[in-house]
Order: sequence, then C-alpha cells, then structure tokens
Amino acid sequence: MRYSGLKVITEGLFGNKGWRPAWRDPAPKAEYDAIIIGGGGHGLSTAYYLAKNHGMTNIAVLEKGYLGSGNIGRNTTIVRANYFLPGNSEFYSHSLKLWEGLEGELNYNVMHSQRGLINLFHSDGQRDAFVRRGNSMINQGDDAILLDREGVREHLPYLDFDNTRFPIYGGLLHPRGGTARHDAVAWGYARGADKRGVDLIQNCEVTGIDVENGRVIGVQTTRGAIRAKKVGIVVAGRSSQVAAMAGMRLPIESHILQAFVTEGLKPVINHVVSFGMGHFYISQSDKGGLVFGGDLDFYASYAARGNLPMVEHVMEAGMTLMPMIGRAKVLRSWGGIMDMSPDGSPIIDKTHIDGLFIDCGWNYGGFKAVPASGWCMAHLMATGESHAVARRFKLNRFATGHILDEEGTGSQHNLH
Amino acid sequence: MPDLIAKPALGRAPMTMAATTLAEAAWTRITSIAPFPGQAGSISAALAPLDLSFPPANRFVQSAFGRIAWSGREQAFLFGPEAPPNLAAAVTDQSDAWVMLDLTGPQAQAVLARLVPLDLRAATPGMAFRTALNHMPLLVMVDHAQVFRLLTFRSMARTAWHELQDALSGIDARLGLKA
Amino acid sequence: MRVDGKGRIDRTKPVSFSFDGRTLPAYKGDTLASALIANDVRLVGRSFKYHRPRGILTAGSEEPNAMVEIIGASNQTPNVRATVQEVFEGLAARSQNRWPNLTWDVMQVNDLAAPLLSAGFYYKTFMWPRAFWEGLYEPLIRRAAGLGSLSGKHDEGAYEKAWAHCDLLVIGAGPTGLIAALTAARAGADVILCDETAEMGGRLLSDGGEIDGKPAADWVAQTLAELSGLPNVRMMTRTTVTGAYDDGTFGALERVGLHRRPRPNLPRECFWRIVAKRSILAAGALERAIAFENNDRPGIMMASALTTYLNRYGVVPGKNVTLFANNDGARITARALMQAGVRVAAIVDSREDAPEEPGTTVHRGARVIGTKGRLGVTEITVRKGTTDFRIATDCLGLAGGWNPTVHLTCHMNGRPRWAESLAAFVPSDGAIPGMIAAGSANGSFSTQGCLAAGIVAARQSLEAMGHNTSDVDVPVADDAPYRIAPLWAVPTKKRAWLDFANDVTTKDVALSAQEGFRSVEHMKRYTTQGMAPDQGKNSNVAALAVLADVTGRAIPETGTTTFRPPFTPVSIASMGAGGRADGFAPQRFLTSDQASRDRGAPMIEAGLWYRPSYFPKPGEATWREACDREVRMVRGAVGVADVSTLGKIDLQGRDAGRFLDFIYTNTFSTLPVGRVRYGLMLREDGHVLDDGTTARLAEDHWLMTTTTAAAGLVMRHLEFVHQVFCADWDVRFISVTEQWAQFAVAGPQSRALLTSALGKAPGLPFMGVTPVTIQGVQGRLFRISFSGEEGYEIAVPTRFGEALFRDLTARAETMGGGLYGMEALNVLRIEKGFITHAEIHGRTTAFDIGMEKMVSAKKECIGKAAAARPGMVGPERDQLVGLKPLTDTPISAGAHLFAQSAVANRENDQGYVTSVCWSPTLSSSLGLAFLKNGRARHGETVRLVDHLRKIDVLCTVTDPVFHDPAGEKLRA
Amino acid sequence: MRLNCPHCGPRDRREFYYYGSADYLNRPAADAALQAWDDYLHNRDNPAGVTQDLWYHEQGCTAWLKVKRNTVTHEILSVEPVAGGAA
Repeated sequence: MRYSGLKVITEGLFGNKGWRPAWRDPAPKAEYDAIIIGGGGHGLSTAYYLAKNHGMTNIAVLEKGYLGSGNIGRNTTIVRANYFLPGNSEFYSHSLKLWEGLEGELNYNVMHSQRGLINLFHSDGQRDAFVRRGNSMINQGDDAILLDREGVREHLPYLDFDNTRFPIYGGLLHPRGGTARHDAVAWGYARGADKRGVDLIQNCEVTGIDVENGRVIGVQTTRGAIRAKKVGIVVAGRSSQVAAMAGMRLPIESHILQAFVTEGLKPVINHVVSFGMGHFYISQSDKGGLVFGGDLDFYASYAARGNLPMVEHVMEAGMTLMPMIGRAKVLRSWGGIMDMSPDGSPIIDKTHIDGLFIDCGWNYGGFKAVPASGWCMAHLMATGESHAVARRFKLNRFATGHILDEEGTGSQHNLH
Repeated sequence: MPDLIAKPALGRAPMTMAATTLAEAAWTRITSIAPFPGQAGSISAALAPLDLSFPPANRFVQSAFGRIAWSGREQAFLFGPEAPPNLAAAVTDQSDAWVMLDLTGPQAQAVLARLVPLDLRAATPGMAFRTALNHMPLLVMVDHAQVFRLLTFRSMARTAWHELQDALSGIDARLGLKA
Repeated sequence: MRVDGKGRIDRTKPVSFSFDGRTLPAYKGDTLASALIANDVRLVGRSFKYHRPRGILTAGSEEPNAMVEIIGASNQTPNVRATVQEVFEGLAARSQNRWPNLTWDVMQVNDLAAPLLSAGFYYKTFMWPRAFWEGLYEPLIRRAAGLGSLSGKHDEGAYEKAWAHCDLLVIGAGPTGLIAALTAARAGADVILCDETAEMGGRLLSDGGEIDGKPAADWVAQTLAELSGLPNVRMMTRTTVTGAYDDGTFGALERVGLHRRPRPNLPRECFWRIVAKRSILAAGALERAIAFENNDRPGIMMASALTTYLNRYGVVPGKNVTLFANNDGARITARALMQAGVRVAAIVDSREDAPEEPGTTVHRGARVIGTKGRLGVTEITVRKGTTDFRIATDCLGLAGGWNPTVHLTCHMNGRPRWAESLAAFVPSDGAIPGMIAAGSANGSFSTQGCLAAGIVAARQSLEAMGHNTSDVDVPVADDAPYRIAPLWAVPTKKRAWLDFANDVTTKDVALSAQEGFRSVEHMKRYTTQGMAPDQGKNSNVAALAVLADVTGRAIPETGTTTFRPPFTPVSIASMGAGGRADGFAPQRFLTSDQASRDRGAPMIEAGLWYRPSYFPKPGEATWREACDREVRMVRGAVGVADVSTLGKIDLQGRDAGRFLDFIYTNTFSTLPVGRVRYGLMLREDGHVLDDGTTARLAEDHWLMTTTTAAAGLVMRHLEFVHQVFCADWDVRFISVTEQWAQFAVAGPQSRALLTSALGKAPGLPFMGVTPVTIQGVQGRLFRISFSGEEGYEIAVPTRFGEALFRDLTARAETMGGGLYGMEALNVLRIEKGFITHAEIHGRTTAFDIGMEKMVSAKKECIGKAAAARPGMVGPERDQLVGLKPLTDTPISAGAHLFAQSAVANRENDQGYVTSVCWSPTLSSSLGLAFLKNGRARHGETVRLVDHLRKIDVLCTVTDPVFHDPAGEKLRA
Repeated sequence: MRLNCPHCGPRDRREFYYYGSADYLNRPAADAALQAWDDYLHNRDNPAGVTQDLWYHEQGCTAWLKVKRNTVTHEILSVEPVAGGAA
C-alpha cells in the first residue's frame, strides 16, 4: 500500500477502513539466509538495506519486545553530520545524505527537518576547536558556517547574551542539521523491509548463539531455534549480553542518558541548539514540546531511568543559557541505555566467529546514524568487507591504538 | 621597605536577615595534618599539650588552645596554634586557601538546607563534615544548632557569599508571608 | 454559579481576577476553575488537534482541558491548570491555543477535517514535493500545534531549591495520609507530610461524610491541629511529590508564590529534594471518564469534581445536572448536589442492578450515546435497550470508576498490577524500595478502608525502621463497598474521546490496531495517546481497555500502563533554580582581580577563573596593539603576570619521589633539593594528561604544578594512583592552589626587579627554587619560564597576593615593564613552542609532541604500556610542528593542512593548526600545528586552508620553537 | 541515589565522581601483553545485574570507593574504601 496525501483523503472519506497493517506478523521460519538480532532503528535499517541493496530477502529481524522499543524510541531526535575525525566524518556525512532522501526512499514521512544546528562556543579555545570541526565538515563536502556573537544573536535572540556564566563567543551553524520523528524512522524502515519480504518477528528473544567449528550456524530464541549462516548483533543497549552468548567481552560499558520533554508550546525555538559549557542541547518538536537533554548520569546502568543530580544540572544549564524557557514545564523525563565505547565512536565489524557480525557502541549518537549504520552493516554482512565509510569502526582498534576520540577524553567509557 | 598588607578573602561587613547573620570570620592559622600510614596515634600524643587529639571522621576537637577538625581521608585541619614540630605527618599551611564564613541564627539550618545536600539532623555540635555548598567544596563545622562555620575555597568566596545571601533572602521573604 | 452556605472559601475576602480581559469576582480560597464556574464561564480552552471547545473536566492537577496562560507584570506562564491555580487579587489569565479568540477559533476548521486527521496521518503524507516539508507543511503544523506560549523573555522570577530529610515521607494528606502521619508522628518519627493542594484533607473535604459521628472536616481539623503541634512533623501544603528516585530520594515541587501577588525575593516555586528512609504513598485515586460520542463538550466533567467544586468551593457548573455512572460513587455527587438544592435530572447507570436514588431518576442499564451543545452541553441522548431518549442538561458528571494514583510507583520501572475486582491497576509491592502504597492509592476506596490502611502502613514503616509504634484507633467512617461494572467506551461510529488533551478517540486506537500497532507502546506512540500534558492520567487505562477490546485480548495480556517522572509537570526554572546567569558555576577570582580591572583589563574565563586578557594603554585602538606591546615589553624589559590559577599540589613523605616517578613519564626521584623539573604525565591509555613543573623543596617535600584546566583532574588522578596502587607508601598530598598567590616575572629585567623587591639578588640558577622573605612575608621563588626569557615565579600566601601584585607592577613600570595578560602570555609561549591544552587536547601522545624521549625506558609509569600500542606512534601520526606563512598574511587556528597543490578535501587532509599568533618578536604570523609525519617535513611548504574564514595560505613547516631555540635567554 | 560512604555516611550521588568498573584495580604488570592492557582499559563484563565499580568521594573525604551494586535496580549492596586505613 502506497502512502500519499490522496490516499489519506480517499481513506478519510470512506471511514479509514482500507488501511492495512504496516507490516506482517509472521511466525519465525526454521532457517534464514541471515538473521538480525535486534528490531531497533539500526537492526531494521540493516534488514532494509540487506534486502534493497544486496537482494537478501530471506532474512529475519528478531526483536525481544516490540519494534523500535530501544533507543530509537527514546532519544532527542537530532540528525547531524558534524564530526571532525577522519573515519567519523565520512560516515556521518553518508548518513545525512541518506536522511535527505528518506521520505521518498521509504514512502514514509519521518519528518526530517533540516532546521539548522548551532553549537555554541564560549572561549577562544572552544572556537578554534569548532573551527577545526567546521573545516573538517567542509572538507568532507558538508556544510558549516562560523557565526560570531552577533551572528548567533540573529538566529537565537532569546539567549542570555548579557548575563550567562560563560559568555557566548559565537557558534558553528550546521544548516543541514536538524531533527526527525524518531518512531517514524523505525516504522518506516520496518514497513520497507517487510514489503521486501523481510520477516519482522516481535516478542522473540534470542537466548543463545549457536557456533560450530568457529562458524555461526543459528540462534536459540524464546520461539525456538532458527538457523542462519549469517547473524548480525544489532542490539545497542544490550550489546554486552548478546555478545557474551558468543563468548565475547566487548569494549562497552552501559550508561544512562536522560532526556526531557516539556508540555506543548507555540513555536519558540527554531533550531537545534547546543551549549558548549554544560552539555545541554535543545530543540522543539513539531508538536510543540521542547525536547532537551544533557550528559550521562555517569554510572553504569541498565535501568533506563536516571537521578536528580543530572536532571538539575541540565535544567541549570538551560537557565543560564536561555532563561526564557524557565516557565516551560517538564512533562516527561526518560532514560536510554547507551553503549559507551572507550573512544566514543561505534563498532561495525566482523567478530572472531565466522558469519557473526556486530554493530554496537553508538554511545549517545546512534539516532542520526541509523541509515548509514544499516547501510554499512548490510554491506559488511552481505560482502564480508567493511564499507568504505565505516572502515575505521574496527573492534580491535582499542588494542592497536587506532583511536577515534572526538572528545579527547580518553578510554574512560563514560566520558564521551 | 614596607611590609605587604594582608587582605581578607572578602572584606565584607556582616549581613543580617531574618535574625540570621552571615559574617566573614577573621583570619586564623589553618594547618593541614596528614599522618603517614599508621601514625594517627603519635599525632594525638603530640597534640596532647594543646589539649587536642587527632579527630575521628566527621568530628572536631576543641580546646582552650584551638581546634582540630577532621577534613577528609587521613587528614585534619588544625585551627589556631602552630602545629607541634616533627610530626610523623605531612604538615601544610592552609591558612590562606579557605574563606571562613560564620552563619549564625534561627534560620541558619534553613539556609544550609538550600545549598548543602547533608542530613542536617546529624548536625550536632562538634560535628565537622566534608560536603558541598551547592557546586563548591565545603567543610562545615557545627558549633551549635544555630551556629555553623563554613569553609570553602578562598577564590570562590564571592560566589559562596552570594549564594548564602540569596538563600537567606528567600527565607526572609517566606517569613514575611507569615508575619 | 455560587451556592450559598457551601464551600471552604473565605467569603469575607472578595478578590477580582480577569479571564481573557474580563474582570470577574471571586473569593480568597477559590481556584481559577472554581471562580470561572462561579461566574458561569464554561468555555475555557481549545483542544490540541481539532481545536474543539473545552471546559473544565476535573478539579485537580490532572486537568487535561482547562489550561491557561497566567499573565504577570513582566512575563507569562503557559499551560497553567485552572484547577490548580489559586485566585488572588489581580490575577490575569488568558485562554490559549486559539485565534483570534476562544469563541471563534479559526483552527476549529480542523474539526471538520477530522476524518483526514486520523491517527498517524502525517506519516503518510506531506512527502511531496520534498521541499514543501520544511517550507510549508512543517511550519503550518508547528503553528497549529503547541498549546500556550512562552514570551521569549528571560524568566527573571525567583526560584529556590532545597533539601529535606526525614524518617517517613507521607505523600498525600487525605484520610490515609493524615492518619498515617499521625500514627508515625505520635511514635516520634520525623515525618514530612506533603499535599498538592492548599488545604490538607483530600476527599474528606470534598465528599463530606462523617468520622466517628462528626463531620469529616472536623476530624481533619483536629488531626491537623495535633500534627502541627508536633516538633517532629513538617507539613508541606501546595507541595506535589513529582518523582521517586533511588535510595529514598524524592523530588517535590512547592508552589510558594504562585498563589499570591509577587513579592521581592519570594520564590515562585521551590524544588525540594526530600530524602526519606521510608515513604507512604497516600495520593488517593483519580476518577476516570467514559468514552462516548462527543463526550468532550464543556459542561461534561468528572462526577467527583462536581462534589469537590460544591463542597470545597461552593460552586456548581449547572442548574440541571445529569450523571453517567458505572459504579455507586456518583451517588455521593447526586446527594450532595440535591442537598444543596441543585436539580439532578437523572443518573444514567450502565449497571442493570443499579440501586434507586431518592430525589432523582435512575436509568438502569442505560448509556449516554451522544451530546449536543457547541460551546457547552445542552442535551444528552441516552440509550436504554433499544430505546433512545434525550435529556436536557447543562452539566453531565462522569463516574467511570477510579484509578489509584500509581504514578510514583512506576518511576523506578515498577509496573502496576491489574486488579480485576476493581477494574483498575494497583501498585506492585516493592515497586519503590521502602514505599508502601495505602488507601485509595492502593485500591481501598472507602473512608474506613483508607483510615485503617493508613495506620497499618505507618506501623509497617515504623517497624521497618526499627522504630516504636504508637496507639492510634481506627475511627469509624463510611465503609461502603466499591461496586463497579467496567464500562470504558460506548460504541459509536463517530468520535468518542479517550485522551482529551491530545484529541485521541476510540477510533484512533482501533485504527492503530488495524494498522498493526497492537502493542500498547506502539498504540501510544502512533496515536500520541498519553503524551499530552496530563501524561495519560485521564486516558491510559481506558485506552488500554479499548485496545484490548479491539484486539480481542484481556487487559493484563494487552499490556500495562506506566508513568515516568514527573508526576505533574515541573517548571525548568524550579529544577534549575540558582542556575541562571552566574549561578551556573562558581566564579573564581584572583587576588589581582580588582587591580587588573582597575587598569581596564577585559577579564576572560579560564575554566572557572577570570584572568586578564590584556592591559590597554591610552592610544591603543585594538587588543593587538596592547598585546604586541606587552610581548615586546617582556622580551625587552620585564613583565608581571598573575599565574595563581595553575594547580599546585604539595607532596610530602619518604616515598614522594618514587610516587612522582610513577606518575610522570620522566624521573623525579633524582632531582636535587632546590631544583625544579618539567614533567609530562600520561593517562593510563597512553595519551598526554597534563604537563607542568615540580620542585623539590626539601628531601621529602615536593611541589607539583599543573595546568589551570587540569588541576582538579590531576588531583583526582593522584588520589586514584595512590589509594589504588600504593596506599601503603609514605606519601601525602594536598592542593595548595588556593594557598599561594603566584606571579610570573619575566624578561631581561626580571632579575633586577626581583633584586629590588627582595632587597637582594635572587641568585637562582635556571630551574632552581628557594624560600624567600619578601617584605616581611615568607614566600617561594622559582626560576622557571613560560616565555622563553629569563623568568621567575614568586609565590606568597594568598592574603598577601594583591599587595605583592601591586608592588611588583609598580616596580616593573619603573623599569619600562608592566603587566601582561593572557593574550601576550599566549604569544610568548607560541614563539617559544611551548604547548598548552590546545595541543595536549586529549588525543596527543608524547610521541606526537616530540617528547617520546621523556618517557623513561628505565622505569614503569602510568600510561607507558598503552602508549606503546602500534597506532600510537609512527609516521601516520600527526606530529607537532611550527608554521610560518610564506607571505605576510594571517593564519588561523582550526585551519587544516594539505600538500601544496592538493585539493582541500578530507581525503587529502594532512593535519590542522592548534594555535596561532602574530609575533611582534619575529614580525610574522606563527602557528603550532599537527602535521602527518611532521617532524620529517621541516622546510616543506604546505597549504593551510580555513574554509570558514576563507583563508588559503602557503606555509613553511618549521621546528615548533621559533624563539631562542638554544635556550640561551632562559639560562642567562 | 545515595552511597553510604564508609567515612562520611550516606551522601547524595552528586558528591561522588564515577570512574568505571572495578577492573581498574587490577593493573597489569608493566611487561604484560597488549591483550592484558586492552582488557584492563577497554573490555568489560558490563553485567546487567550485580557489578563492582569505582567511585570517588570528591566532594567529601576524597576516598576512592569500591561499590557493589545492581545496574538494573540501582540497589547498592556494599561500599568499601579501596585503600584500607583510617578515615
């Protein structure tokens, strides 16, 4: 069923009776050519691109809960390509290009809104670091504009230019940065994958990975054993547990990231804004809620909920930067489980077991990576070779010292 | 050649609201005493002439000669007298590292409850806690249920004063509602 | 309409307020909602999506419809619940989400287009043409969406945060909470009792009734009197417990100044962090609606809200009331209304066995199937069996049963349990460690049941704390059973609202299931049910029931409901209280701060510190002129700078040298007393952590300096290494950053300046240290240099800092020197090739900065092993170099480097520039940069490109030390 | 979240700095193989359940603490100083 404005009108006039399920609800088959463990954004996009780019349609996505129940369903929806290290730069650039065609690609409105992202800086040193970043972005073919203080004021007149604790020196504007409707991304890829024949199997938890003579042969699940010669682990938030089923100990520590949304408000923030001195970033959703967040709670956790110290820190950062939001009321807070890697960059790689692949370690930047992660993971699973834009996301790079540390904070997992 | 003039951290006059006073305490010699492994006992012996002993965690000991307050792991601050010589400890001058503020009065606890994440029910006389004054480091000593001595970094004195004053003015405004 | 003789408002204190510009009368004690009802205002707001006219649905914080903007003198507050806002003289409220006005709202056209705006419609359209999404569709959607407005002006209000600690926190002061608090308080426990409303008593004040044969309100008064007389009880009204967090920590929001005219310094709100050993959830229950066609008109409200408005506020929203019920609860409302002289036209009761009610007609086994009235209900249609009939009414009360207020018990991932007999979710035991849910919050809906449960909960809590218990008898009160026959939705082909605030109807839930969104989480996300300002309080359970029905599953099988913090929305300003402006982080001031400001120096942030940028002189038009002069002054005469922000750590003990050897890459234990050595420390992952000098003051006494930025980090690192790896070593250390004010005196005249200040020649070799007496004060003198000139740093106890600074400045000025600021300091160090955190930015190794020889091969140190990984060394690494432009052009930090003729793109990227300056000494721009295999490329020409600043220059690669590479000046 | 500091008593989480897994206590020998350092610095069991990790009472006594806790429930099972000795 193709979605369109016309279809919405005709269905509306006839009582919306004709809408069919967005995807099938198949029972698992005994064997597939490939299995993706994890029905989140990355797993679904991997399945989609395996089918679309590589013609692999006899595949299944196994999801222990409901599709899109992980971090794709609880994030601050920011889409950007503003990394500066070679290795990251080309990957996120590729991802943004995929985002830019996603509605047409999926025939699903994911509400990708390129409203512009502004990273504020508050000292000469921060400015120089952002200039380095901006130049990397342009080297990569993406866009970046350096704003001075007055330039920032034109875009964000509501900031507290006079009194904020760390004065606003300027900002790096990334015009193509923006947001998207997070759930829609999962549903769009799910629908697209299903249409191409991928079995999306919900409420199916993987309980074991079967390996024979160093080769993967299938998985054990709560809905029985399923055989496959290729298995991809795409379960950020639970990567360590699933990888442990294959005897792996990952360079990952799981942490909570809280985020917040306010009650609906008429449009007041028209960009994505990030504060350089207090880990605070904010945008306004199309429904009117201010969506914002800050840093990790900083202790390892799988609770998907946080505590007050970081809540308060985030609110205080908001108040020093843009005190006009003070009277907006936080409606809901939530926490996601982040795969924190020792350099803040992800892993898309083969494992020591033939046929077993892993896509993990997205830290708290996984949402924007959904299209390219799926694209590259599909490439890896189909061809056995890393995709050119993901070639540095190796599992062994920590052992060899080929680090991709954008923050420069070192191997402590929670500092990225 | 003129001697250098000593300056207080703040040099502000005391401030009173809601019958509660915030004042900068006069300069006092503060000496950090950190016993080497296993030496706390010998430090106590050396302090005996001052009627003091090395304090247990979260306590201070007061005598006519001075005061010694626990100030962290394996460390105490001696206030007033010079440290006895030849202690089996690292001895460091801290006199100028801290601003000392005295908070006195019926609203003192209410002020602290706005800035210090401590269960003040434990704040009985003789206690000395390492904790935070909002975002600043704090050593707080309880002289009396309404008398607190607060030490934070000297360079942060203005922020500390400002935050304590803000807390007190909010309390004062609340009390004005009842009056 | 006001009802004589009813309510707890103070009729001796009339106040006036305004709504949408109309001035209206009210009494002290009214909420905005009760005052509007008193003035027969029915239309209060517009719904989110269809812009349907909406009135007041509830009498509490769960209100989904009656949200307004409160207009203050200088700012406005959006989305304020009229049901919570108390009226005060001069209160000004305005309806929201409508244009041009509430009665004629242009966007109500959406209501006509409703069939096209079904659940998830926007995922299926607005895709073509692509450019129209951001240009047209999205702006339109954004403008139509949202509720109230922020002004865009800074919130200048006062806000407060505070801590409170107790043994027992009792959440809610209805019958359960009051008696629980009393039981615990009498036993001597420290109790905090919080209630969301202005007056404690809960439904005892709303429903009337008797306790121990007396009016319930009397029992409330007597209990409150006893509690307020106990020193161990803290009673907090207008305080909503908003979140349950780990280890007995709760967030709570107190409305301090929102219910009165603003006063200076009076906080608008206070966000409390309450820490309790145990807690009792006595937050009661919320009545729920029933979904039927057009059930959202103004005048349709909760039956229990009618009772509350009558008994607490003395108002009724209609003269001819009807009730629609599936349980006995509506009878309380009917009786109260009739007793107050209000006509109750009928009770429509869905139960076939519903009892009669004297004074009104009960339509048993009947259902409301429709309503009329564009801006307020005028008539309902009732179906009984196959017969439909209409009843004229101006107010319909809904009694769909009760949902225990389980919300807080979900905040730590606890999932409530379905109780079939109650047709409701109740809290799971142990959902919040230490918390007991009691009374209606736990599904015990009679007054007697609540009182008994409150006592039990208090006793259990006391016992768990090892506390004695007390004697409290259970008072005698109403103990009628809760008889409910669940009815969630009356079938209709039209729209029946579940989520009033977000305009989610039963059709939307059905459509979501039809499209495969059958998981309750999918349904919520697809329809947006439960995402509105009431967080699904009014709709989650019913929506789940409808989803269960359309998917043919039982409710527990379909899913559960959950709620995340906060319980009610909390302002950003209250949780961020104190953060505004400077409050976000402490400010650190140098002893020289005032002296620098007196000389007109712009002060800039260096971490938390403020440092002078430069010291302008008359006639200097730009900072560069001042900076160039200061650099020349240091190179030519003498300069003075405050360097007290550098971290200083005092280390003592027999093993201190050994400890330093472990911390630093190079060896310190061999350093003679009276000497200083530069040291490099690594993180354990092999990258550079920090650098600085360490002096040996005595055999067992050392003084380490760190960079300003890394002072705290290094202290933590030392504590870690010491406590984890060598706790038994004889080494102790303490920060003395704050103890010493330290000033750099640099330049060819520095020795002369110090000779005059000290009254004798310093007589120190390069990298020497000595105690000195300066003008009667004991200090320390170091001969170290960050400028490349002969340089000293002199330290005195901080209280003498300002005096010494002024003294040194005066002496310098008589010698043709003076003060220099951060800008000049930066130029001086770049000329000399000294690194800062611009270079050691966390990704650099000792190898990268050309210091690999400082990693001693003879000993172990932190980070040495990891620094030897193959990727951390070698020609592929970017290495520190100097840069000089070939022509007289500026260069910029953040620019990237390319081979001379290469295209400036990522594939060709060869490195980047970290620091630049104009060097007045060498009359050239200079840069420090990292260049791939840079040390082997000295003399090569590279292309420097800064796309952002449009700079494209050819540069020569040089050694990073531009000035006095042999170091002759340092050692002079 | 509150940690019961063995020196200072129960304190709010905001007084503490979190480092990471207690694996950091077991520093390999200087000459250990690269794999040992990789395990030490990067690889983690990362359990969804009981774990041991390191906290620093930065706004308190400055003790480094080994904390046994549950990463799913946040229950804290024990807190002990890494270095023995007196308070």
